Amino acid sequence: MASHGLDVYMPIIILMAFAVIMIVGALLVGRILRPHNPNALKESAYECGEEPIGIAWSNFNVRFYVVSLIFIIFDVEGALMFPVAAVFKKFASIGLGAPVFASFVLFILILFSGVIYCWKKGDFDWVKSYRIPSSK
Amino acid sequence: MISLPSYLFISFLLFVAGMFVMIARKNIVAILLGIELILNSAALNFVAYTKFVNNNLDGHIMSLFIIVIAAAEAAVGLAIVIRFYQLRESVHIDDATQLQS
Amino acid sequence: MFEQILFLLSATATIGFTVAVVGTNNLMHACMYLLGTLFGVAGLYATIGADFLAATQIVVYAGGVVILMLFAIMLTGGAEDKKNRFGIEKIPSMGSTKTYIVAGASVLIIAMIVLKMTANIHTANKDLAVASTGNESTVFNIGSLLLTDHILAFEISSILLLGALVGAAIIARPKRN
Amino acid sequence: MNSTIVSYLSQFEGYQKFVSMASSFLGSNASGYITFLVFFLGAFVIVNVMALIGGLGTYAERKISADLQMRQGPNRVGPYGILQFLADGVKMIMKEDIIPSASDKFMFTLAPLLALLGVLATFAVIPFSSGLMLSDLNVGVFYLIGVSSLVGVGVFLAGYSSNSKWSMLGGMRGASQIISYEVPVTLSILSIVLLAGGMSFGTLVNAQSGFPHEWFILHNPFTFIGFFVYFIGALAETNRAPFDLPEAESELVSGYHTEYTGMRFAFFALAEYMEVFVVCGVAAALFLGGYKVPFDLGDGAFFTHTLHLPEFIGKNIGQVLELGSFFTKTLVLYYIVIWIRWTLPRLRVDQLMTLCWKYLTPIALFNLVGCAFWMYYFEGKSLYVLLFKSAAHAAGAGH
Repeated sequence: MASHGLDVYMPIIILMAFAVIMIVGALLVGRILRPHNPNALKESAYECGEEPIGIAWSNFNVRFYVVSLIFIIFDVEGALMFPVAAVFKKFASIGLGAPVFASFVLFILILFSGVIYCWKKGDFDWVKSYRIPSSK
Repeated sequence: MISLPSYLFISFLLFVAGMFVMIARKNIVAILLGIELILNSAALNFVAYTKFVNNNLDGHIMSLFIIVIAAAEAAVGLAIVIRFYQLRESVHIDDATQLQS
Repeated sequence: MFEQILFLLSATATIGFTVAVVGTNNLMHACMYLLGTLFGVAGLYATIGADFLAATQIVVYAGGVVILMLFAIMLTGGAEDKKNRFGIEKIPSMGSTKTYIVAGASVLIIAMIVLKMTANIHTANKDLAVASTGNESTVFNIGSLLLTDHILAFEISSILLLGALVGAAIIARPKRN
Repeated sequence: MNSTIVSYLSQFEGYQKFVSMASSFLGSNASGYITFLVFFLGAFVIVNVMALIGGLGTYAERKISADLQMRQGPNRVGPYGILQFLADGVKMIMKEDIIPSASDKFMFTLAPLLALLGVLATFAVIPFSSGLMLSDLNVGVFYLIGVSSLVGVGVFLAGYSSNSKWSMLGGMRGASQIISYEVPVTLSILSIVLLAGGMSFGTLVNAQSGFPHEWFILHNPFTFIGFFVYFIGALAETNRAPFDLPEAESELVSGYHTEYTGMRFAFFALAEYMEVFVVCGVAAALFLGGYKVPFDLGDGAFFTHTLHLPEFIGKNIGQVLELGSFFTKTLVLYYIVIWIRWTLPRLRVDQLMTLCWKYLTPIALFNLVGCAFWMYYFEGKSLYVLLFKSAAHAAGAGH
């Protein structure tokens, strides 16, 4: 049987549907079984028995952003390198290994220089890289 | 049912929605979100035309680079937003009136 | 059969989540709806046989851009609704009536222009739809194209990414004073 | 040839007969419906088996930790306490469902869904055996990387939506840890893709063979290091100790799921244990030969030709052997993951970032360049082949 090309995506849809069904089903079944008597104390955020002070949606350190920044650059780099890596073998088998290797390594080196820059600037030192930005 | 106009229509909707978000919102992050929608609509158009019109893969390459540029744009744009917030404690687009802090 | 179902699912997801992005007033929720839209677009890529692009869309957007945006929202005060020292609302409302009207009007104008420009594409459809072929993998072709025709773009994109990395790191990093 | 479960089944006569019978019964071509049915049943079985493995994982974790600490562990429910996870499940579903009043309710519900979605969607491409693989996507590994990053979004959302300081800290830490360690993991996978010349799991596994010297881990020195880079990165990506900073009990109460109770919490735990299985399975498929069985017993040719068994039985014995091979490798890695958790102390945040960005990522990049060089210079031959050839050459020259 010649399976149609798009059939390969069918299990993905089915599995995603399963995930939704599992969550919804468990919460619905649980609604029948479990007790439900909320009170204000129960529904407050846990702060080791103290009254919660303020809300938690406040500012965070910029370090998190710099890390995710480096990550997204590498993510995109991966997106560009995956097809190239996949055809490397074919190119090598027809004797074009050297130029492909050179361009591949050049690509990596350019990006690695970015890593070295961030390294030197202390973006990877979690503790001592920044002072708290002073509010003017 | 699955033809070029249907893809173009979805792409058009994405573009219009992104346009609307960009104009209507005052939050810079929301405006960047609208830009992502517009870039997606452009990439979708490229792939749809590639499939239905000329059938080589140049449109895919173009879309790939659009995704690359979208990621780079989001990184730099959000960095600017964060810096702006550190200076002015605001992400309101109307506060961004000075080139120098 | 499944082709139609996949297309309908993806198109519904794309359009529905896009409408939600436009409609919601909560930035975090808008971000999550954007994730749904991006998955819908990935599904649309899959229906046109662009399997690699669909995966790239998921990897770069779902894993990267959306998390970056969530971080940026948290770093710019999250959903906290209070005034800053200039007396301006820290997190502005997502828009006002004025901006909605302006946006609606400009979108309508653009929509009319675009629909006018592309009106004949519906009639030209019969000639266009014949070119579609099977659903072979695009990975090897994309890789080959990146290494042959588009080698310069491939290398330059790494310089672009380097520039984005260095530039964004410089901008985001707090100045030592 | 894409070796999905449908194409495996369709090589048997019975399946073809069944399809044509159903077609004549329905009056139209039923192969689409049958395909859907097969995928549905396959996905159903796999999800249930994985949920069982996730549940047994909690039991195994407690039993192995008890073993390492010279305790008894759970031993009341069922023989050797093996039904403990069922009791836990019942307990979880009976618990009151508390949503903090200050939380973002929509996100609070969405977070476990995203975490579970990210794990379940990866099962579509995990190669359990050459036949039992739901879909052999051409972009298999790449798709897996993308979908599993949904777990990071789920963790972040769980931390954000609870509106509790512990949760928020755990969520931020968790998301940044998951995305950081995705970089070395992606790069080590990339080096294997480079050697195998394809991204689909079928290609990746078929580039290896049954014996250890034919696995990618022993292919060359770079992949040997790459395996450990991948494994450490995968440990961190699943938030397992020693990288369990997002849920560090002694610092953050319970991290991003502090405010989660009952079934919502159970889904996070389930997603975590299933993700451990997934990353172990990917490690087995990429580096340890996957479902390959020595002497090519897996394709069933030995049983049909030498032992003269019917083709149907022979092929299925091969499949069972392949399943056994895959699950043995994966479960050994699973054991090692639990072992590591109860042996090593937790890292600090700065050590975590140092390990990721200053050690694993440069090493992974170096490995990638090394693998590219190996591919270019030695034409992708494995170390074993090269040594064997040179030894044979030397022996030939000596005579």
